[in-house]
Amino acid sequence: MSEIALETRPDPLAGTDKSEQGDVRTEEMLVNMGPQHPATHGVLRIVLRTDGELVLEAVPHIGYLHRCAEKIGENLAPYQYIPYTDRMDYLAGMNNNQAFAIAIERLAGVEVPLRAQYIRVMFAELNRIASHLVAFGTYGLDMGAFTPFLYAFREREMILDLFESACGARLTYSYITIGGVTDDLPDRFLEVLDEFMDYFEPKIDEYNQLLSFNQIFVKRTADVGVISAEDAVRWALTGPVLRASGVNWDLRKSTPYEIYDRFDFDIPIGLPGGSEGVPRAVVVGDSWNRHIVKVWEMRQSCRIIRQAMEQMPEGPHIAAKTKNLKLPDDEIYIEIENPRGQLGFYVRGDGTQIPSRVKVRGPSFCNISVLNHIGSGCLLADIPAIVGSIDIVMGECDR
Amino acid sequence: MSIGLLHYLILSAGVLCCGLFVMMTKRNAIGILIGIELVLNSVNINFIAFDRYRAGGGMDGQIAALFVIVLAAAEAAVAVAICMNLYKNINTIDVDRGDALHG
Amino acid sequence: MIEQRQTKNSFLIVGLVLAACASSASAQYPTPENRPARAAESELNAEESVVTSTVAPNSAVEAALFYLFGGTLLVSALGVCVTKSVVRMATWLFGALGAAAVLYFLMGAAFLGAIQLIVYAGGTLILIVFGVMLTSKSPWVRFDCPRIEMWAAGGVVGVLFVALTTLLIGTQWPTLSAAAHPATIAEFGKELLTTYLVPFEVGSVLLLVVMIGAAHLARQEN
Amino acid sequence: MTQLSVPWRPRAKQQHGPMAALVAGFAKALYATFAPLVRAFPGPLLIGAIVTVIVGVWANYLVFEFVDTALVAADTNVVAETGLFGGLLAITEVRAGLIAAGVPGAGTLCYLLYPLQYGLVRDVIGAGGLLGFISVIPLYVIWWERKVAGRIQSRTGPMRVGGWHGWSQSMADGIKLICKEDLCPADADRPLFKLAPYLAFVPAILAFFALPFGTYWVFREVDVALVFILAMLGIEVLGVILAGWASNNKWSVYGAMREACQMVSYEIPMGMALLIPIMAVGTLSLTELGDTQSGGWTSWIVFRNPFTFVAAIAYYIASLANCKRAPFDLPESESELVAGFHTEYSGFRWSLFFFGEYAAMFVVSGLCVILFFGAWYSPLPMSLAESWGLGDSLIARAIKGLLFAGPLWFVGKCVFLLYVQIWIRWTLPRIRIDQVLYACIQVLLPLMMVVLMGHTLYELFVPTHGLVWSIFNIILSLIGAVAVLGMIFIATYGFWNRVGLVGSLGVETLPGS
Repeated sequence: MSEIALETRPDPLAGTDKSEQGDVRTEEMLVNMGPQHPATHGVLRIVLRTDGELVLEAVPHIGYLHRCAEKIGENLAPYQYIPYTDRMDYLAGMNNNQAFAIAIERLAGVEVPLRAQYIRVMFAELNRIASHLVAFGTYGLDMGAFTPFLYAFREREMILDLFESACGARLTYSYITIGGVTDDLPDRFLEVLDEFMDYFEPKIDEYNQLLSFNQIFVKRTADVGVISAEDAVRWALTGPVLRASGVNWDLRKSTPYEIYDRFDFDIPIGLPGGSEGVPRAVVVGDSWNRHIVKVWEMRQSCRIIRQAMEQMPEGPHIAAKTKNLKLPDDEIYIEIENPRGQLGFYVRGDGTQIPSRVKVRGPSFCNISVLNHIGSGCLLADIPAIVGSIDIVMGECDR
Repeated sequence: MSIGLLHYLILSAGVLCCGLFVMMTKRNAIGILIGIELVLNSVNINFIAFDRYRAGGGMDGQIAALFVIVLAAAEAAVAVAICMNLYKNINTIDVDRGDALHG
Repeated sequence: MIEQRQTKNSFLIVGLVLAACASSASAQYPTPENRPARAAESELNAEESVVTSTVAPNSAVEAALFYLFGGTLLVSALGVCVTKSVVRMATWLFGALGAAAVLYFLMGAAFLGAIQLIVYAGGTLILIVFGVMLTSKSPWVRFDCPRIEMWAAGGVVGVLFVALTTLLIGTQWPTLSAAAHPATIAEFGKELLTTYLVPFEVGSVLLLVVMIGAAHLARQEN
Repeated sequence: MTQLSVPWRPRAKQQHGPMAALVAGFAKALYATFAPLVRAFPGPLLIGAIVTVIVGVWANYLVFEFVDTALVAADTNVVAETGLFGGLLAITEVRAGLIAAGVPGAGTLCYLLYPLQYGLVRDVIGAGGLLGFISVIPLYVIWWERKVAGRIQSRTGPMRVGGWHGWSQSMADGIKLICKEDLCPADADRPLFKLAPYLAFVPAILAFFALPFGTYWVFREVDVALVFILAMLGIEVLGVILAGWASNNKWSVYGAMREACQMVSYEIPMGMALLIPIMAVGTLSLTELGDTQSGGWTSWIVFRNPFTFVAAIAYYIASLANCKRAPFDLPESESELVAGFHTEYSGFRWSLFFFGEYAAMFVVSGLCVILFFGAWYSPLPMSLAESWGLGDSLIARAIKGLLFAGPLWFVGKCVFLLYVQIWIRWTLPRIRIDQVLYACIQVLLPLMMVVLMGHTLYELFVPTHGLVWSIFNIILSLIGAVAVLGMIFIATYGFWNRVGLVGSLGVETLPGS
């Protein structure tokens, strides 16, 4: 029975080129990586055309987590839609809330109090750290190093504790809402946060010692999945993936939203090997740079948070009128810097409370598109290295 | 009940016959290789049995068996390489199809 | 057309085997009768065997082990004959090789037994599995053989086995019950590097040549 | 009513068999008995268990030594071949021989030890002891690995089952695995699929039969023990390859192919590294190899010359690759191949792979200890024991066994090397298959060739006495001391370091305390 099944099944590889250039005559085969696979960070399915360990083609198949998030946005009032936004990129809920909130505020002309803006920035940066910690930890996991994962989660738990103290939720916050944030900071929050920052900042060096500059890790990731700066721009990559390719582009600097222009911070970009302590094998735009850019961004986020804590003004935490907003017959598209890249919200109002059109530009969705470009011609073990370095969240990819 | 040379020789004859049968009936080059390994093993059993039950000292039989093992390894390496080459050229390892040199 | 050629091939083999049979049947085997010169030797060994009989394993245990592992060897060899899938054939072959290694241990050739396991089981068999994996399209590689040819081969092999067995039983073999003395690994090495130095070196050169040759053969570009 | 058609072959619901139920019931009863005790007195019970094990081991040893003495005293020539189960001693002659040898209380002891005269009885006891050891070792190494992993990752590891630090966690897992359904994929090659775990498990067990734990502590003294153990480790691959192949799963085949590549290539540097102690001592017998290292830690082969030092490290790396431990765990790399060759396995068959792996870990560590790290001898030289003038009494033997030589030292060293394996696994990322092969063929192999040549020349031309020798010895000893102290320092550094966590945010108490 099995033989018949094997013999009669149409050969999906029929017509593809046999790899004649190799030493040994081999057969290509198709393997499915995912949707249930530990290295695909959710329900990504990658169809690999392989020749032994060599991957000739890696085609990502997405949509397993599709929940009609955009369509739902066209049926709800904006403040009702906020909880849906943090379910897209569930690792960076604050940033997603913030993006949608800013879009609606600009569209409806809501003035956000200054304290709210500071709190928003602080929480967005904290969430950036939490998100990068997950990326860092799971990237170690993809490389077979289990321990950094738990270290990263240990610190992430602390950030989630802070979030929980502020808004009661640990994953899907809906904290940043239209016109400000839902609640003011709890008592002693800034003290605890200060304590956390003191604790956390030295940990970044520990992570680097443990993973980033580990020789095996460098060997696994350096010069793997290289994206040149031109390619990165051409494929519309954003976020750490773009910056790792050496393009100095960050919306917080280039088109500062909220109050990012008040802070002093740097944009880490990918560095060539041999410079500033970077291992020699590294090239700009490889997986190692994509990894290390996130680690350095954590440090810059710390700087921003510290400045925000110092400058934190008093005042209301939310604008007076935030619900039952009439959206004007106008459209707006704004982008903010999510941990994974530029998260864009396109909203069109039609004079009612409910937007007539909501579209999202997800950074993971755009970044994953480059997978086949850099994933062909590498080894099988490089696929987790590449997928992990692009750092996708399938919830936001599929929406 | 005592085990003598004869027992080993008959055993080895049985293995030899199995090896020959495999060589004759299998069309798969690697199957034939497996038959050859069986035959070589029967030879080895003979060598070692003669070595043990032989009059006088020395270990000629064991040394011969060692060389047989060495040769078997060498032969297997070359044969597998030939199989791979065969496969590269005619897309199968059916020995009857490798008849390009057939007159 | 192909069928014919196949049968022709197998008949060639059959002829060769029969010829070998005939020539072996006519060969003269040394028996105590036609070899008086060894009488002195066997006397010597009789003496030795008395001395060393306590070292040799108990004959009953030896017999039990012989039948157990000899049986395993034969069953595995038959398994190789009747199996169609190449990987299963290789697995049966592994059974045969392992049983043969135990028989070597039983005969006091411990070094050879261990070498057999390393080289055959650890090396050759992996090579074979490699070959199978590299050369098969589906996991169920089968190359069927015409039924008539199977019967012919079976008959020939059966005849050969019967002939060999009668021949072996009919011959008078030296009946020493134990080895003169169990060979130690040190003596083995000494022999290998003194008496058999030239074959040893030739063997190593051969292995080198094979290594290079096999790599070249497998890599050969079209 | 139409039945829902499923794309897979429908199958009757499988219950676990009577054997599994029996094992589970037995283990449950055992657990019910011991768990409250352990919960009540963890410390005393632990100490008691260790003492019992030590005393039991030594009592066992003395009994066997006694029988050996008896056999020698009674002159082996009178062994009569009376049956299938080996020679039976004439008991009166043994008694006479023992009394002549001056063994106290020989008259009665002789009859008590009557069954031990049969070789087969002694073999059965020895094999039983060995199998018990082999089944306990993986259980507790797995438990220990989880505890160490927990410590490294600032968590606690198993804490619940049985009370004291989850001491019976592995047993509970074992029972669970035995009771699980034994799945076999519909399109798998069923016979091979079922056979493969045994092929991976049995050789690792067989290797123990030639592995000496002490000078006379070996089940079968084989004069080619080293080659035999290497052969057994080599056969283990076959099980893995067959498992990957028979699963009819592409990821499993990847795992199998990786295992084949890795094992075939790493066997070469491993064998070459093992050649070096063989060349130094001139024997393949592990007992003899171990016994040459009785003169304290400076006589250990690893400190014999610089080349043996390199060889020991190279052997350790190759042995990691050989028993597919991280960073060489490519055959089962979970982030690429899900679980590699054992993706399709479940329950008992799955656990057999792990038993095999942990047994192999112990075997390669044991080889490393015997060949390089002084086997069953303590760092104190045996000559010290003689200078103490302990004599040959029972107590003197026990003291010697504890302080100078014995299976406890051997097992202790093996356990340390196992710890290093675990430590490496939870610290390092995994390397890629091309890097694995590169490291073997382009780094380790040439290195071992150089080391082999260097060792030969060293053994031939460097004097073993005089100034040069002394200088070398001192330097090597210093290197060794620094290495050992450094290891111990790094291993214990964390214990102080983690104290610093107390009081910082979110850490109120130390994990595990």
